Amino acid sequence: MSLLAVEDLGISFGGVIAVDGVGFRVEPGQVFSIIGPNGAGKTTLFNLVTGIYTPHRGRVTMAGETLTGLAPHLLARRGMSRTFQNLQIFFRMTALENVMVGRHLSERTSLLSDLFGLPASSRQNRATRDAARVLLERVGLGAVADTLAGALPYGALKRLEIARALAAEPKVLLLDEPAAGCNAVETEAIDHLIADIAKSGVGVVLIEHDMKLVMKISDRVLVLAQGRRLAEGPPRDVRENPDVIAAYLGDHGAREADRAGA
Amino acid sequence: ADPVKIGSVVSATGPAAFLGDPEAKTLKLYVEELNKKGGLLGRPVELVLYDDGGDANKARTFATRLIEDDKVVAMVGGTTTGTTMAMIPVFEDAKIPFISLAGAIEIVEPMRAFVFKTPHTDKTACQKIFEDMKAKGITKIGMISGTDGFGKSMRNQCLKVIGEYGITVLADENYGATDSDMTPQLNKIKNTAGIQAVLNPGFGQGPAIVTRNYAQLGIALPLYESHGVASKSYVELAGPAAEGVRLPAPALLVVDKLPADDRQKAIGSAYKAAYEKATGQPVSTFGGYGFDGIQILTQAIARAKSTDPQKIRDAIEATKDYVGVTGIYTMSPTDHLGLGTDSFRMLQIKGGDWVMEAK
Amino acid sequence: MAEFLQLVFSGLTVGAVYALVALGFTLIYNASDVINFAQGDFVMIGGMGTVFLAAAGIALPLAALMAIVAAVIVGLLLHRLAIEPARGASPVALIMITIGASIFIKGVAQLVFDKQFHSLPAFSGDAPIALGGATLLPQSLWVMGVALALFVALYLFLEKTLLGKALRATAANRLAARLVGVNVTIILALAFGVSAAIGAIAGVVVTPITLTRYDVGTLFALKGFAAAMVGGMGHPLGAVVGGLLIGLLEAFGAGYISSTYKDAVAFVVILLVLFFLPRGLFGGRTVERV
Amino acid sequence: MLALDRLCSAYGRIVALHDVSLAVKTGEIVALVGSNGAGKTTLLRTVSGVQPAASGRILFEGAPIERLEAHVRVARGIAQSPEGRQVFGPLSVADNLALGAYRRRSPHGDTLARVFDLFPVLKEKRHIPAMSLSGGQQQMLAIGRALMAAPKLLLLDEPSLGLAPLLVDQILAAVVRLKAEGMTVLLVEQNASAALAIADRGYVLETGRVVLEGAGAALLADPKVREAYLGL
Amino acid sequence: MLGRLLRARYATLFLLAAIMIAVPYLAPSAFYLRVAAVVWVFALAALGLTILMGYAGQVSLGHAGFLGLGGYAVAIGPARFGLDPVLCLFLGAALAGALAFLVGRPILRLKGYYLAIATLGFGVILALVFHSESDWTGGPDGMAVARVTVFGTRLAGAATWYWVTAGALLIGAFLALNIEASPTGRALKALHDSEVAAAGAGIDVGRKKLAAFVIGAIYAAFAGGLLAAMNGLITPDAASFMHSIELVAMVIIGGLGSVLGAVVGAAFLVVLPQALTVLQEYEQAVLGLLIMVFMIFLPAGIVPTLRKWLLERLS
Ligand SMILES: Nc1ncnc2c1ncn2[C@@H]1O[C@H](COP(=O)(O)OP(=O)(O)OP(=O)(O)O)[C@@H](O)[C@H]1O
Ligand SMILES: Nc1ncnc2c1ncn2[C@@H]1O[C@H](COP(=O)(O)OP(=O)(O)OP(=O)(O)O)[C@@H](O)[C@H]1O
Ligand SMILES: [Mg+2]
Ligand SMILES: [Mg+2]
Repeated sequence: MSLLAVEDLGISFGGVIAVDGVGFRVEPGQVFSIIGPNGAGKTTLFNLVTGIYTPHRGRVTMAGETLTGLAPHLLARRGMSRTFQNLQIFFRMTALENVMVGRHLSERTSLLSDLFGLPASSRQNRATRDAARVLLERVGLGAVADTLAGALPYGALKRLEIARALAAEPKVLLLDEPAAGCNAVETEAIDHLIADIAKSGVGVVLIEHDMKLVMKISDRVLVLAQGRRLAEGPPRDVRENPDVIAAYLGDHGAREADRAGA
Repeated sequence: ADPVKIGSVVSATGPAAFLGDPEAKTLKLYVEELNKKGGLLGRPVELVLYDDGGDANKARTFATRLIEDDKVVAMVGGTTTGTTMAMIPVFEDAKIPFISLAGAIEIVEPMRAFVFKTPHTDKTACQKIFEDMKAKGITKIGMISGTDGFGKSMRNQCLKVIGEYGITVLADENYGATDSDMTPQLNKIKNTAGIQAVLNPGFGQGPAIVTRNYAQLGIALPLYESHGVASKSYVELAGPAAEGVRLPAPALLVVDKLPADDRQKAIGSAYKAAYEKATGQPVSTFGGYGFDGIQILTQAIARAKSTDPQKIRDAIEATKDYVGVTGIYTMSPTDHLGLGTDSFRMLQIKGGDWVMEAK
Repeated sequence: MAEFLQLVFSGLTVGAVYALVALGFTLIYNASDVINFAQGDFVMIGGMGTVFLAAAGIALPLAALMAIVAAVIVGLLLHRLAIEPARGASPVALIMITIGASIFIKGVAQLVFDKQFHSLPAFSGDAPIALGGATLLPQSLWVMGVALALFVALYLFLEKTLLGKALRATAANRLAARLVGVNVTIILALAFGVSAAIGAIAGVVVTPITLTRYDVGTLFALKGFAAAMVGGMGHPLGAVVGGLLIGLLEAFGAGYISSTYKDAVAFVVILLVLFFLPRGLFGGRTVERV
Repeated sequence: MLALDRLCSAYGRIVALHDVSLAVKTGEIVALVGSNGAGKTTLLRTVSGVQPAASGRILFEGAPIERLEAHVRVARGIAQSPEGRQVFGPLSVADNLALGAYRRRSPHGDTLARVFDLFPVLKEKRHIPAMSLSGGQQQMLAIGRALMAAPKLLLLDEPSLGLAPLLVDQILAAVVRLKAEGMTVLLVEQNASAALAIADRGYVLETGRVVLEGAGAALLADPKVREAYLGL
Repeated sequence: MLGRLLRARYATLFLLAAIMIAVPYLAPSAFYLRVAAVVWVFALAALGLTILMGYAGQVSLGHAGFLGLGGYAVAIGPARFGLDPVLCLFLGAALAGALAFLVGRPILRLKGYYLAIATLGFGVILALVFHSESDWTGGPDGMAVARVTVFGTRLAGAATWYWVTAGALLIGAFLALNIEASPTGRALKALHDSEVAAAGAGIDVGRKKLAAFVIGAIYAAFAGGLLAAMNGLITPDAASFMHSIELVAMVIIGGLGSVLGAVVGAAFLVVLPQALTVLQEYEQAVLGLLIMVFMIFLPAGIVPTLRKWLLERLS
């Protein structure tokens, strides 16, 4: 029984089949990457897994429990967290508050306690704040904790989303292009972060176009093209697959991938 | 000398503005005139006038303001029944006389020590109309009423007294105060068999549209309107469709056509002339309510020779045979209005003008 | 059958009035995502302006034209003096400004004009047209015709011209609009000017039916807003269909259900429509991407 | 072609650019690199006129433009593909591209054909709303839209963001081709090695200040750059 | 010091209490107490909207409907069922909460202007019922409310109502401030910015919105009940569309999402018409103008803009 098992998922939009019978499995502590050309259906696949779209066919199970069609907040409760390719930041809040929202699931106060400002709520607030601060430090944003999220540069927002997703203490973490907008050095930091997360037993699903990152930290790679599986396997196999090179990597990408994997 | 402070809260804006606006203008006009003539009791008169916009809560606040802050000795105002009802407790508690300009009978029934009113009640209007119908042998009618306070209250009053005249209502329809098409309702009335006449309690633009739609549908029955449309603007708005419409109204509308010996002729003509000169707008009976209110009040103060509210109240209650533009008033400890059905004239619209029916 | 037809005529007449007001909302919404609460007041300016200019002895068509121009000037001033200085404010703040503007226009209108109801003569007389046992006023045809013409013009402008696309682009993403060279200020001024014109034209053609007063704008805004929303905000077709739908619902509500609750009937249906189509009849069903 | 002279720019009280001076000569590709929050985006926004300059001058073709409205600068020939793509979501792909040429008086059929050539997927999806494109497709659209203006100076803010490796190569190749045709390009890239490889010159920005400048190849070889930005 | 105060959670509460204590000393007559009491009542209703609109970002253009419901509960309960008016105040609030709970689910699925029109329609229907069911509500001219007695003393006079409404507002503000700084408040603000991300963090977006809607309705109904009891009368236009707009205007002018803002906004729209009466017929025009001017120069609302300005001056 895998941590996350996706079977035969499919959806189409107005006649265009965006995802067409895709399946994969992720085990605890594993980094599972999904790559593929733009428009291959990677983000859509995430949206199907996390309950934002309802699949036309297929099944999602986590530790044996079928989750297909469950609302996103219910999936979150079962241990699934994600980041978004199109940033979904709470722009009116500070960086710290963004992460505090991520702690929602571990907050244990009732509406009444919140209304009357009972000590339980204040205690909860303090606990949440402390936990959030630790997470911000972990993604390297400790210095901007009290900055309004709207004023942060793009690269910082990407990391802020990771911190927020981590705050929910997920079992499965889905990252959609976490390194986009980061330079090589910053990417390396993210690389360590992801490795670290996986090491703690979380199953990480990663969408990324940065081949150095993908090849370096993935345990398995799934290649999508036009909504379908083009290849799947360990990074080495994938980067040498001529179909993948032709459809996705190109010469330059293949070289990068090689360098990283070496 | 200290001015005599008279308060007023009217709905000079908002949905009842075309009632409140002439009221406000009339009050200002007559206080000015009074001051030109030397004021009251040798003191100037100051009118403290507020606009409640038709909002009952605001009216209530202004009422408090008149009493607590402006310290008026009496009040003439309250354009709608709703705002009047909101203000009554304030004046009753403070024991300051309040002459209301609103229509409904609940204002003076049950009696309240300090509350009076000048407009005819809708009940009187109903009675006048039903008398006319009865005389014409009409026994089955259709009704279409506005859902505003005026229309609704008059409808209820009419239904209360209608039995006394042996008339029955076969169709009872409504329209919203701001509707712009009443053909669906009128069409229903048209299709109800046996109806001999239609009555439309309502004020504002609604009756004008009812009248037009009535003509559009080609309904050939007599149409009765209420005193709520007794102004020139109704005739203009309804246009040729208003031809033949009958309604009860104060003599003011036909003051030019009154016989020379009519007691209301002189005062009516004078008010009409003064109002039209000062405002450039045709006189309406609504301003007339304000005129009678301020006249009754100032005359009462003069008779009381005092600005003590209690004495003013007593003097208002003692108003006897005051000839006003709305009618001839005689108040008493059991009647804080003092008008009878005879103050209404039955009018008909002919050639775009009011024509008096033989009394 | 005749009764049914009469209700249809009534519904279409009133509906066309709502549709005209709703069309006025479209442009400003498309350019700025703002609902202009003063839209109904443009309608009032069109109607009242014509009434008073005509009363001053100006020939009716010229009076109407002048009133429309006056409304356009008011619209442009509203943009220049109130919307433009608040550049960068949130839509909520801008909407509040239009509410303030609406109160202001009414306040000035009651001084410039008066507080009485007024009417205009029907363009083609008052003789009702009999059709299948029901009757229809010629002015209703004018209202429907003008609504149709404005709909077509607006549709072509928004969908087929580059300027129209620039207008929609401004609301979709103001930053990007500036980056492709759209003069956002001019676009907004255009939207306000043309919206005012549409409102005023509506005012001229509906006044013979609905009558007008300094404060009728509130009601027009309310009904027009409902029409625009049930149709799907920003779509000219939605505005027209929404307007007619509400008009028909009110007529059938009054005719068959209860004249007291006809507004409630209309709103219940609006709520039902939105329950199934959360972005109105023509609001599109594209899934929001994340 | 473009010269910034002691340019400062601020968000409220946060100063994002301090006395930045740089120059882009006609027909050059100039790359701008720097870490998150260095002020690269702010610089491009200020040049385009969607972010006011607090002080300093911006000269374009010798004339000061820092007081001009954004749309006038576009008319003069400055187009930008902004960070975060900023497509017109509810408008179709075709309309997005048409609006890219909003300030052009001349017909632009050829440019459109070239954009479709570069990004065939846009042609395929030209009738659907831009918001239903995938992230990378939207990025292509943003670049395509900027190209539609046929600008003299093209500002690209992280054009490779979210693009598949194959396409990154294509885009960079296209930039080189555009240069060959006479276009001037100011390129902001996180993929510094690729950007510097095609750039004639480059500037390194750090917390709102220019800390290094030089020929592309020279910067690529600079040990500081290699360590701080290339991770080598 | 001042900066700390500006950021402290209950600073608003102390400021409000100080003003409430000061007003009776400064007021030249009972009229000022009446105006202040009206401000407190509307501020209470506006606070409900602050939670719904300011925190959760969900517009309601039908909020006055709940205000009316509270008012009619206090009118109808004693008159038709012989219930105690104070009990009816709470019953009205409970009723409004229950109604909000029932209609909230389907309505709150809508977004932005679609939500606005749906709530507007809901408010219009409520107002229509108050207007038309004369046998219950007294029809368009409204209905008298029985005088309220608490422990044998009759609540009458501006001063008494001043303190009653002030107390209610303080409690309302206390609760609203608590919510804001709590996990619930964070969840509401989060879904305001991104429902997808909020759901991704495990927040049950639909339920949280519903909670805000119900709380907002209870605030409004409570305010409506107080208003009716204070005036001794309730009319259907208390529930009108115009009053809904007015409530929204209070929240926006004062500052969306700010508790003090709701009070300042209510004061703005209640006091201004009183102050402008000297202008007579120019009153309306000037009121409109002032609303525009304030929104142009303080687009984030009076309180947040001034607060930010003060904080910047201090640092
Ligand atoms: N709207 C804003 N309000 C306040 N500060 C801002 C705003 N936008 C950017 N900043 C600040 O300006 C500085 C420069 O930001 P900018 O976006 O230009 O950086 P960048 O170099 O483009 O970064 P990235 O590589 O992440 O895109 C940062 O410190 C950022 O926090
Ligand atoms: N809501 C939608 N409506 C219509 N088409 C959609 C929708 N969502 C996705 N698509 C289409 O489905 C395809 C897959 O999109 P998706 O965002 O999953 O791609 P992706 O693999 O994440 O690409 P990228 O690497 O560019 O982010 C695209 O062609 C896109 O246009
Ligand atoms: Mg994607
Ligand atoms: Mg940037």
